[in-house]
Amino acid sequence: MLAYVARRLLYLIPVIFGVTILTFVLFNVVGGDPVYQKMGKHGSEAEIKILRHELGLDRPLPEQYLFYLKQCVTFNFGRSWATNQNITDMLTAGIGPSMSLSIPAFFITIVLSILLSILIVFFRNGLMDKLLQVFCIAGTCISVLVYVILGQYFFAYKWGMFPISGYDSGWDSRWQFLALPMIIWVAVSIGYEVLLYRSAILEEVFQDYVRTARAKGLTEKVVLLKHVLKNSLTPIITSIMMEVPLLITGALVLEAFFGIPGLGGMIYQAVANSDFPVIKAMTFIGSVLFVLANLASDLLVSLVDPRVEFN
Amino acid sequence: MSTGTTATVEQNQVSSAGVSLWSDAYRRFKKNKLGVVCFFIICGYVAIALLTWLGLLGADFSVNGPDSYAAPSSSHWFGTDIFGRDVFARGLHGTRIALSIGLATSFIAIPIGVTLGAIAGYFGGLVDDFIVWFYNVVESIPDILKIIALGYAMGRGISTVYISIGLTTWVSLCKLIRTEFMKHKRRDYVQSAMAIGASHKRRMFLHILPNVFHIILVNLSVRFITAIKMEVVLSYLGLGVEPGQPSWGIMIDDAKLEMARGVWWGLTCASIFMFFLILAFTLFNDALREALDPKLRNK
Amino acid sequence: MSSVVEVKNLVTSFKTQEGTFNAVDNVSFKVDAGKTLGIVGESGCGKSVTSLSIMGLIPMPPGKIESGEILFKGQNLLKLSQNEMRKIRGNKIGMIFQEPMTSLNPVFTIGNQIEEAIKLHQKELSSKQVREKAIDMLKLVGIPSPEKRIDDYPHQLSGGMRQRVMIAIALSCSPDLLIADEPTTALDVTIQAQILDLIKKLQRELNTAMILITHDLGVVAETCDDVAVMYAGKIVEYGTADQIFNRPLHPYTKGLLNSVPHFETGKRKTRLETIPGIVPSLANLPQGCRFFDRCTQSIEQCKVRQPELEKLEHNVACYNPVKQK
Amino acid sequence: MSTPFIEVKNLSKHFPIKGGFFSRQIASVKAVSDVSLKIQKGETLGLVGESGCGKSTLGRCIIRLIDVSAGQILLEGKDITQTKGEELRALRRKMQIIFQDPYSSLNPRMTVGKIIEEPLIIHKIGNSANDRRNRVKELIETVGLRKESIDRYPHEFSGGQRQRIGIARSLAVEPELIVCDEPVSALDVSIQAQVINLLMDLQQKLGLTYLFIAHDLKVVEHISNRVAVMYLGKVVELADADELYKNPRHPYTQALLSAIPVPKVGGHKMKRIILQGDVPSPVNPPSGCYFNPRCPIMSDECKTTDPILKNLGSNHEARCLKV
Repeated sequence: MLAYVARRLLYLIPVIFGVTILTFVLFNVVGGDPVYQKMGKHGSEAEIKILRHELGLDRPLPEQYLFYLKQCVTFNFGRSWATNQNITDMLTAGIGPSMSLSIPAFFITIVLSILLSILIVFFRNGLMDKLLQVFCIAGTCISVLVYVILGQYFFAYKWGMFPISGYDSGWDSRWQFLALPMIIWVAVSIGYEVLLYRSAILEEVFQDYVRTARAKGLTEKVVLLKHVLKNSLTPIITSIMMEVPLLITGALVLEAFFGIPGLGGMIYQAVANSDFPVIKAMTFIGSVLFVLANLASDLLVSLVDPRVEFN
Repeated sequence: MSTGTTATVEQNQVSSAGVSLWSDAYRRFKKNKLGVVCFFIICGYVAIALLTWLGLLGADFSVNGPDSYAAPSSSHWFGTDIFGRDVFARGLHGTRIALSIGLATSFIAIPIGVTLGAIAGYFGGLVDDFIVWFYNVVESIPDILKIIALGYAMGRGISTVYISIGLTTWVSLCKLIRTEFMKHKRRDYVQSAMAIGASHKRRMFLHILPNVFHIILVNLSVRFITAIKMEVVLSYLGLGVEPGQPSWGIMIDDAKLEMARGVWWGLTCASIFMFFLILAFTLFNDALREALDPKLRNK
Repeated sequence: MSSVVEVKNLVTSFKTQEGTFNAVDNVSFKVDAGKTLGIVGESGCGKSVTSLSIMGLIPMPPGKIESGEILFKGQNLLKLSQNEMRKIRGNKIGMIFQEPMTSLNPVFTIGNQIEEAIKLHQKELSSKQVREKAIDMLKLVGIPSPEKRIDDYPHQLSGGMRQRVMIAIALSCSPDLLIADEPTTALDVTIQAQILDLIKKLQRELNTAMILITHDLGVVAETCDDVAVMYAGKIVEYGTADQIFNRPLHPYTKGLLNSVPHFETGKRKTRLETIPGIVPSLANLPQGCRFFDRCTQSIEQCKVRQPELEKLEHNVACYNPVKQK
Repeated sequence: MSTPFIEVKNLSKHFPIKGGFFSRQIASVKAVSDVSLKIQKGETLGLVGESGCGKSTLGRCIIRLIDVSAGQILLEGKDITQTKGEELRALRRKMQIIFQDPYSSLNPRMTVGKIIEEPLIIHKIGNSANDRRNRVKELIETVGLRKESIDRYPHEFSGGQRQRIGIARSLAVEPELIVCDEPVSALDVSIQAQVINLLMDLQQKLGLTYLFIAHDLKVVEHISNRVAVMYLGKVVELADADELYKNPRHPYTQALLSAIPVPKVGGHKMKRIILQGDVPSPVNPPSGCYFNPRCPIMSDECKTTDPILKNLGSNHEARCLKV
C-alpha cells in the first residue's frame, strides 16, 4: 500500500512541474503586460521601466520561470502587487474562513444527495421518482449567481434572518455569517449531485449479482442498501473527489458576494486588481490540491472495491 | 453452386433499403415526446437568436428610453433598465450571445478533445503517456483560473470568452474519446479491418470514429449548458462580454445592485430566458443519449 | 409420491415497443423429489423465463405472469404475498445462474455471501454456527482449504470455483428444489464435467428435485431423467431422456439431434443434417405451428392450427410426428 | 512431401504485464510457448484447447495480426515473420480470419455491401464500382444470403447470418488460408450446423486451407483432417482426427475427450476421467510438464523435466514422458 502511494506521489511530480510551466506561460508570457495591468494607461515611460526592473520582468524568461519555480517549491510567493502583503501570510489567513464555509457545506450536500438518490432509486418508476427528478433538473438550470442574489435579497435583506454580508473570525461567531452562504451552496449543488448519484446507483441495480441477492430471498431494501450501494460507492467517491478542489476556488462567488475573507474572496480581489502573483499562487495551490484529491479518491476507492490492487 | 438449401428465410423484410443505426436512433428519439418538445424549444431559441442577429427582432435593445427602471407594463413587458432600454429586447439578444458562446466554444474544444483523445487512445505507448500527462496538467488547474489568465491575455470581450472557455473545457471529452478508442481498437471489427489490410488512418476514421460519434454529439449539447452558465460567472468576475452587450450574464450581474432598489424585472427576465434554454438542453440531452445508446438498439 | 413442483399452463408475457408477447406460452411440467427435469431449447425459446417465473424473479414491468399455476409442494406460489415468497426463495428453492463471473457481488467476500442466505432463513443459528455451516458448504462443494478461502473475494477465484460458491449458496438451506439456469455454459469442458458431477452427487445426498436449463443436448442426456424440449415459448416434446434421445417424435427434436456432430459415428467431414431458417421472432409468430417455416414434414393442418401436447408414447405437439424406424 | 503452405517454427508469444515504477515490465503472460506446426494446402488443421491455452493468440500470430516474441512463420517456404508495410498488406490477401462474436466482428455503421466491398477497395480488386458491387452480390449468395442484404445493416441479421457476412468479407480477397477463430461457438446448435456445412462446401469449392480454432472438440473433430491439442501455450498432442479420437495418447487429450457430454442415452460411452483443480495461471506456469498438477498419471520426473513432442509413428506426436 505504501509503495503504491509513494509511486503515485512520484508520478505527481511531473504533473505539478507541468502545472508550473503552464501557469508561467499563461501569466508571464501570454498574460499581457503585467506592468500595464498594474500601472493602468497613464504611466510614464520612465516609471514603467523602473517598475519592470523592480518586478524582475526585464530578466530573460527562463530566469523568471526559475524564480517562480523557487517560489512554488518554497511556498513563499513573494508580495502581492495590490496590498504588498506577503502572499503566504494571506493564504494562511484565507484558509480558515474558506475551510469553515466549504467543508461543512460540502459534507451536508454529499450526505443529503446520497440519501435522496437512494430514496429515488428505491421508489423508482413511482411519482416520487419523477417529482424529485424534475426538482433536481430544475435546480441545475439556475445560475449560481441567481441563487446568491435571491438568497441574499430574501433571507438577509427582506426577512433579515441572516446578516447580509461580513465575517467575524471568532470561532463561534463566524457561523451566523456562514450560515446563509452554506444554505445557498447546498441548494446550488444538490440537484446536480442527486442526479449523478442516482445514475451511478441505477447502473448497479441491473447487474447479475442483484438477481442472485434477490434469489436468496433478501428484501428489496437489503438488496439496495447492502449490495447495490457498496458497489455504487466507487463512482460516487470519484465524483466527490473531483469536487474537492472546488472547495477552495468554487466558493469564489459566495465568498466574494458575502464578503468572506477566504481564498475565493482573495482571488476575486486579485482579479479585480490584476494582482498576478496572488493569482499565480492560487493556481499552483489549486492544482496541487486537485492532484492530491485524485490520489485520495483512488485510495478511498481501493478501500471500497477489493478488485483495485496495488501492483 | 449456391447453397440454396440453406438460404435463410428473412422475415419482416419490408423495405429493401436497410435501417441504419442513425435512422433507428432517429425513430427512437421521435418516440420520446419530451425530447421532441425540448428540441423545438431549442429551435425557437435559435430562431430568436437569428432574428435578433439580423435586427428583425428587438432592434431597439440599445435605444436609451426616457424613463429608467420603469416597471413592467404593456409597452415594456419586462420594464426598462437603468438607461431606460427595453429589458425584454435585451433578453432576446442575450439568446444570440448565449447560443453563440455554446457554438463557438464547441468548435474550439471538440476538435482538440477528439484529436488528442483519438491519437492517445489508438496509438498508446509514449504518445498516450505524453497526452495523458498534458491533459492531467491542464485539468489540474481550476477552469476559472485558466479563463482568468486567458482573459488578461486577450482583454475583455466576447472573442475572449469564446477562446478561453473553448481552450479550457476540452479535457473531459478528450478522456472519454481516449477510453472509447482504446476499447474499440481491440474490438473484432477493427481487428478484421487490420486483417484485410486497412491502414491506421482508415481504421481510425472510417471504423472507430463513426462508432464513437454519438458520444461527441451528446457532449456537444452538454457543452452549451456549461458555457451559458460559465458566461454568467465570468460577467460577475468582470471577464465576460463587454459591459454594453445585452448578455444574460451582464443583466444578472447588474441585478445585484438593482435588487436592493426593488428592481426585480432585470434579474427575472434573464433568469427565465436562461432557465428554459438550459432545461430544454438538459432534457433534450437525456433523450439524445438514450436514443443514441448502441446498447438500447431497436428497443 | 406428489411432485415437488408442478407447473400448469404457465403464461408469462413481456411488454416491448412492438406490443406484448408471450415469452412462455401455456407451459406445463412437473418434477419429483430426487429427479432432474432438463429444459432444452435454443436462445429465445423461453426456458430461462420459465425458471425466473417459478422463482418469482420476473421484473414487472416489463414482464407479467398472465395465467397458470405453480404448485410447490401443493402450494400455488403465484397466490403468495411478496413476504411469503421471500421465505421460500433461497430457502426451499435455490437457483444457480449462468455467468459465474458476474453473479457474485464483487465487493463482498464469498463467506459473507454464503452466510447471508443461512442467516436469513435459519435465524436460530449463532453467528459462529453460521460461519461453520458456510465452511462446511464450501467443503461440500469441493473448494480446497475452505477456512482460508472463505474470506477471499470473488475476483480471486476462477470461473469453476465461483460456480461452486454459487452452488454452495443455493444449497446452503438444503432446498427441496434446485433450479440451474445454464450452470456450465460459461465453463470449459473439463471444469463443466467437475461441476455436473458435483451437482449430481449433491442432488443424490440432499434428494433435491432439480430443473436443469441448457441448450447443450449432451449435458441433458447425461444428467436428466426427464426432458422438455422448448421452441418459441412452447413445449413441443416432453418425456423421459431415453424416449427423447432414442425415439424423438417431434421433427425439431430430431433436427437438433442430427445437427450435433458425433465423432463416434465416424461420419466425419460429411454434411450435417441441418434445420433450415431461423427461430421466428415473437413479434410475428405464424398462425399455425411455430415450427412450420422450418419443418420438412409439415402437412396442411400444421399451417392452420397450433398443435397441442398429446400423449403418444410420450407427449408431443405435432400433427405429423417423426415415424419410428 | 511438398513444402507446407504454412509452417510455424518454435513460435512464442509473451504479453508483458506492466506495473511497479514507471510501469516497467514486472512479469509476462506466456500465452504461446515454442509451438511448431505445419499446415498443408487444402487441409483443415484443428486447434483445440480450453480457454487460456493460447490457441487464439497462435492463430492471430500466424496471420501477423499480432507480432511474435520468438520463432518463425513461413508462408509457402518464405519467411514472413518480419515483413512490413506494403509487402505485408499484399500478404494479407492470402490469409484471412473470421471471428467468434457475430455481434462485434462487423462494423455496425456500415452496410453489408460496404463491409464486403472494403477489402476489394483496399486491394484494388475489380475495375469499377459496378464490377465490385456485382462481386459483392456474388459473394453474398455464395454464403447463402439473399442479394437484397447488400443494403442492410448488421444489426438487422441473426447471429448465424452475421457469421456468413464475415465469411463473405474474408472471401472477397480470394484468400488461400482462413483462420477460423471459434466461428460457431456463439451460435445455437441448428445454426452451428448450417455454418459448418457452409465452411466445408467453400473448402471443397475454392480449395481453401483452414486453421480451425475451437474449444468444442466435437466440432473440431468433425471438420478437421488433423487436430492439435493445446494446453497452457503448448501443443501437447498432434494427430489425424480419426487417430486422435480412436487412440488418444496424452492424458489431457484423454480427459478432454471423456469430458465431452454426448447426446446419447444408454449404449456405449467413454469412461469419464474428471481432472481435479483449475488450469494454472499462464503468468507463472508449473515447472516441468505444465500438465503435471492435474495429470492423473503424474510421477516425480514430470515435475522436473519438460517433455518434448515425441513422434509416435503415423505422424502422431504427443508431449508426455509416459507415452
